[in-house]
Amino acid sequence: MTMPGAFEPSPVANYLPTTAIIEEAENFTARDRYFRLSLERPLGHRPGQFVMVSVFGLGEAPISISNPPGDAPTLEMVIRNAGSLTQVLHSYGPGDAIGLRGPYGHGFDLHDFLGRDVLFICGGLGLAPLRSLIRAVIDRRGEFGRVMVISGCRTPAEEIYRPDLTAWAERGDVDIVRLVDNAANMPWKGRVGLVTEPIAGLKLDPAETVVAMCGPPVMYKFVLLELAGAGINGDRVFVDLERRMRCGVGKCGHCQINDIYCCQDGPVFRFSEIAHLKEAFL
Amino acid sequence: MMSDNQRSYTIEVNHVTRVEGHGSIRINTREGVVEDVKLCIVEANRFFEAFVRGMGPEEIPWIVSRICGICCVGHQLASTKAVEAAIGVVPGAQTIELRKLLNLSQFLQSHVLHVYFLAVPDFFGAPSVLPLAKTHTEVVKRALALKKLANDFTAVVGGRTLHPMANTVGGWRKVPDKDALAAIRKRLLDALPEYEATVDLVSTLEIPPYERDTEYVSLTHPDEYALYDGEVRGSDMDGTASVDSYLSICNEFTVAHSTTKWSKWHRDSYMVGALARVNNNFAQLHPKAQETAQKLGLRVPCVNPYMNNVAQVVEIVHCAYESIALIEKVLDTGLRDEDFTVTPKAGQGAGATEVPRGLLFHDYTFGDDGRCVAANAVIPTSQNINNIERDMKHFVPLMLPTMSQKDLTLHMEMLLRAYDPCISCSVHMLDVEFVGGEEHPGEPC
Amino acid sequence: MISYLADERRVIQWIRHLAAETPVFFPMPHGKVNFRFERVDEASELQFARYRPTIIAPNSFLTPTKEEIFKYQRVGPGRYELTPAVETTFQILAGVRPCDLKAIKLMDDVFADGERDPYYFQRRTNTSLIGYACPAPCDEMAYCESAGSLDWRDGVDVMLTPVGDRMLIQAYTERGEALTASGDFDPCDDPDAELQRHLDERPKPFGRQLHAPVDELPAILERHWDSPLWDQHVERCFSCGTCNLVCPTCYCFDVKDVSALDGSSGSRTRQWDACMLTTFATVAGGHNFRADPAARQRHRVKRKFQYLNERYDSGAFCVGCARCGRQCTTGIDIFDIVNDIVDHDRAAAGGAS
Amino acid sequence: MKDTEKPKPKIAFFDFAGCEGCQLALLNCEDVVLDLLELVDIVEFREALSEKAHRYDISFIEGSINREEDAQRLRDIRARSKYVVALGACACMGNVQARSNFVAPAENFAVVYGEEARNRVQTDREYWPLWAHTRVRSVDEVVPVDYQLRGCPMIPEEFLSLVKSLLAGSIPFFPPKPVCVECKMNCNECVFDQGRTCMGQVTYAGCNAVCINNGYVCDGCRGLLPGANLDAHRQLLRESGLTDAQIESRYRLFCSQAETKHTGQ
Repeated sequence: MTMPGAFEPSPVANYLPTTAIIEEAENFTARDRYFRLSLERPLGHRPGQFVMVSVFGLGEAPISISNPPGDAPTLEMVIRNAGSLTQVLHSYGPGDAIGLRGPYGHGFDLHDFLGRDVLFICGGLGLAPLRSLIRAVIDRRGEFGRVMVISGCRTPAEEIYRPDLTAWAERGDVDIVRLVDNAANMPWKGRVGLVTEPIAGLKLDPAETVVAMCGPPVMYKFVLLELAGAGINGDRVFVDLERRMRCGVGKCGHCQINDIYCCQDGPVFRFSEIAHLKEAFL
Repeated sequence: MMSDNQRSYTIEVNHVTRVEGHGSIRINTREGVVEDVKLCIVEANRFFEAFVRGMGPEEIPWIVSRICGICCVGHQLASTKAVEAAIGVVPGAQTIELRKLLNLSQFLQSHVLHVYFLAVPDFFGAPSVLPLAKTHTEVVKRALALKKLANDFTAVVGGRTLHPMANTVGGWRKVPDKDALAAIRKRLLDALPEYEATVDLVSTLEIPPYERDTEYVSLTHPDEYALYDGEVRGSDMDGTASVDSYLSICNEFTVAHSTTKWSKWHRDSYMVGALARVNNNFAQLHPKAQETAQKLGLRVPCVNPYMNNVAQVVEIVHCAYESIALIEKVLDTGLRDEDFTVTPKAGQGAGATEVPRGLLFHDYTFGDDGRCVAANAVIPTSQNINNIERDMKHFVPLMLPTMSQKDLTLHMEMLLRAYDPCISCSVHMLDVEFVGGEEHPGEPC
Repeated sequence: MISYLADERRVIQWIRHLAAETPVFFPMPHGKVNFRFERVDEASELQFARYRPTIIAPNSFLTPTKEEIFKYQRVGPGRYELTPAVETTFQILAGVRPCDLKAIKLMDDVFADGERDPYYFQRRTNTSLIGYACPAPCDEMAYCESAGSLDWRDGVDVMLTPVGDRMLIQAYTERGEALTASGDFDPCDDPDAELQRHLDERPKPFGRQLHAPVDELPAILERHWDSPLWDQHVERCFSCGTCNLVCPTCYCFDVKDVSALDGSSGSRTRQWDACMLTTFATVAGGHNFRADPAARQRHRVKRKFQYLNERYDSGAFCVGCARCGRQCTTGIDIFDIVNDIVDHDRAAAGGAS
Repeated sequence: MKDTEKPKPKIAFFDFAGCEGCQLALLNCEDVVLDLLELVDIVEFREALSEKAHRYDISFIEGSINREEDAQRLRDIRARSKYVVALGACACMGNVQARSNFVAPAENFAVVYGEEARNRVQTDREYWPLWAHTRVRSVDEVVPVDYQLRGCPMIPEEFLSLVKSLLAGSIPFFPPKPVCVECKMNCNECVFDQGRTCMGQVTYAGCNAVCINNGYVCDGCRGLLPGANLDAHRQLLRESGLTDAQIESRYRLFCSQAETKHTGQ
């Protein structure tokens, strides 16, 4: 019996990673390693998007893209040693190959920031995805108002992208606040405290400021409270959320928060659009 | 210069390798005279006979299977039979055939493991099977293939290879898949040349020529080469003894200088295992197995304990042909799920089965609440220990004048391994000592 | 659409005939009280009268519990060759009840969302559905009518509808027409009348009834985020995931690689996961977004009655098959949870007015 | 995807009180044994070889620790090992023999060796080894354990996945979920639907529900799942007709150590 419409193998393209070679790798901290990879063609990504990184035999993990969008066939990222796959990636160096697919998700839209004062709030590894946007903003510095970066981490030893932070501070047209929760007897020239603390001192103009933030789950609630206190409306706050993602394309269900898929609908959201989702913030 | 054998020395082999469980050999010689020979069981106690008290009938075989990984099927079958005897359950014909298959698969697995992995390296002068993987690749590959076949056989019949769960008191929880069973039969047929190659390999080994007559004890059955069932027969007797009388067969007795119970029947000691079975029931072996015995120079009665390895190979051939025939029979009859329920009640019963290492007895008593109140297991190795000691006491003085300490050590280890002792099973052996008559001078080990 | 009439015996003959050429899966008794879809062979006992939703829903034939998505093979330093899995076996699922038919339709929506999932659709394309309209609730647990799936027939190739002691056979697709052509059935001139008879013969109400219409549930559930009921309904929960795994509209999966010992080759697989399992929402750093079983239960319930219908605009994602309540060892039933919430909502509204 | 050559890791197996079935289960991985030997050096494996070494990358410990001399030997192994893996239920949780912890050692000796042996223990030094038995302990009660391969017997696939992970420089991970997950994926009828009782709801998965697949029930040989809802499980067993004594007996079949571990019984 021949069956109408049957026996046609579908073209299977998704979920297949391509291979990219590591050009540069460097330990930023004891548990965060920086990678720069060369690609066959530019990623064509937006800041805030992510890629699925593969190690054959171990699986995949979602990793934020750190480099700004553009024509360079390059991918920069910072990978935290926090699991079986990332532990192995930490042993990789120049010349080693890894699998990639993506970019995935909705990132930041630069149009939301153009002409405004821009405040970046980064907690720990949260600087990794935000660096993509910060670099994009600085590249077009003249098209924005004030540009402010609050970057916090637990101890001085855990700061990532230190040369970038230094270089941005030296420009003179970007306000950089670097702080740690605890200097722990280590040399530290920045401030000590939580990322919420400098917000009041920035004397933000609520009508002009747009905020982009990314950090550990525990950070959001307190920052959002502080921003509300500074009069900043939820529709001017963009949050980059972390969830467990297994497929990256809105199928596997792991990153679901209410009716949204973090991977597909996010990971960047306008706060006012998800403020009602109680599971989005702790 | 004094020759090696004139000096006084102690041979100590701690944690004898390539045996199941932990045992040590200690031999003291003084000026060429053996002062004592001692085998220490250094296995820690696990108290199976104590802690199974309180368990229900169906739990017993499932748990006592854990006495020994390598003999798990044997412990399961003997204990299942004992429990059934205690509470008056009679399994159906299909169940008995499946149990026989399970037992055959274990013989194939255990004998292949013992011959290839534990015994053969001695003959090749290799410390283990691993170096043989480089020097005798086909031998090792064949060993692995035959072992895998036997393991898959156990898994198809019993549900899995180790501690299988399909057999239980009264019946089979899930009957084997007929296609899978047919596939095993085909693989066994295809493997016949490999079993033949095993025979050829063993025919090249030089078996030490020592002989010492002893009593050989095994099950015996009027209709078949007794492996799963039968009455008990000693080579010194006419007729048979019932399994229920096992206590007066093992005659476990305490010796002043040892905490273990020793076994003896019609003489000072007896031997169980492949050699005992082949000696007692040679005529019932499959013709191909009888041919194999002839080819390997095993003529019954054979009184060389090192020939136990050869007897194992004879049984490998027997079990292979027997399995093929029995699977055929089972498939022809067809397998069906049986309905069976087991009602716990009071009673006592013993059960015995042949396991690769010899005769195994289990005995359980259940109280009015249907829970176990007393348990006993007499394992092949504990029955053999007395005989091993007597072999050593006999052979060491014979070898001492001509052998270096090193060779003597190796030969004693080989002798022990020839018995394929399973010390893991030592449910109630402790500090077994082989002493040359008087109070021995050694430390407890 | 072509319609026929035949008695059940003839229909079963026809299914056997199909099974001789093509793998056909049909719900058959399994164990003491359960059913599962099993491949039809000569020995299979086919009947429609006795039925209880199968342990696992037929969606396992479209998204297997574990499936390979591609193989990889190292071909040089850092170079890998990938071979995607292609599944082209044609299969027929027969005797599929309306609840499961609706679930398959919902899965079509899920896997077409965003990037269309090729693995799902290659199986879906190669699967024919022969549905069976239930003349009576399969047992006292079913609430398919209340969940809005009882009369579902979208997506079937052939629908079998019992009418009296005969069966109305309707081919809805070209493929269904090809399948039924071999049936040697009597043509049916007025299928609508037969359908009406079927409806008239059916008990009313049909099975258990939710205490509120499913389209009101999203709003009701939204009002009870912090309800103590969530805690009450997990007191006996093992977080074992059974409710997810037996659910025809649960589709979450995990991705795993299975490699050869030396890592040079292997395959990437995906296998079913379950949001009731403790670590489902744990991220790499160790934070668990739903560590509390009550939060996981709330997520599951809202997913079936609120989140996914909002996302896919499809009506409830619960099809009322009641598998989750039936298979739960401690009898936690999503039907009871929802009704409890509805009752509390009504009581609160009553108290306020 | 890294292609650098590393020296072969040294792997050792040590057995304590147990049936040695877990080592046998490894020998039963006939398909991969030779491949494994290409990738690692097995330096101690008493059941199959006589070789020895002094430092180990991965030490697999089989069996429970029943005597102080065993504990000492284990501490010595730990000191010489990079990773220590508890191999099988005896090493992970004491297994069936931990049930003997509920009874005084002297009484156990009396049952197994007779009253006379028990009485002579106090006067005859030949019997002193009897005193050596302290209580049945899991490996992690004596030394830190890096990974556990659960089950009676252990599951060869888990062993291989652990070895693969460690060879790849990764962290082995065995998801904490109950046996029900695997049982359902095998489309088994729930044991409770068959009128029997099961430990699967509270037992660490990884066995692919092999016992239920083969017509039996789960007895919990892989140990209790951390955080399992034991109250609900006991209640379920009660509702299924088991008495409290039967429920205890059920838990004590394989998981008795969970009860005695921290009470020092």
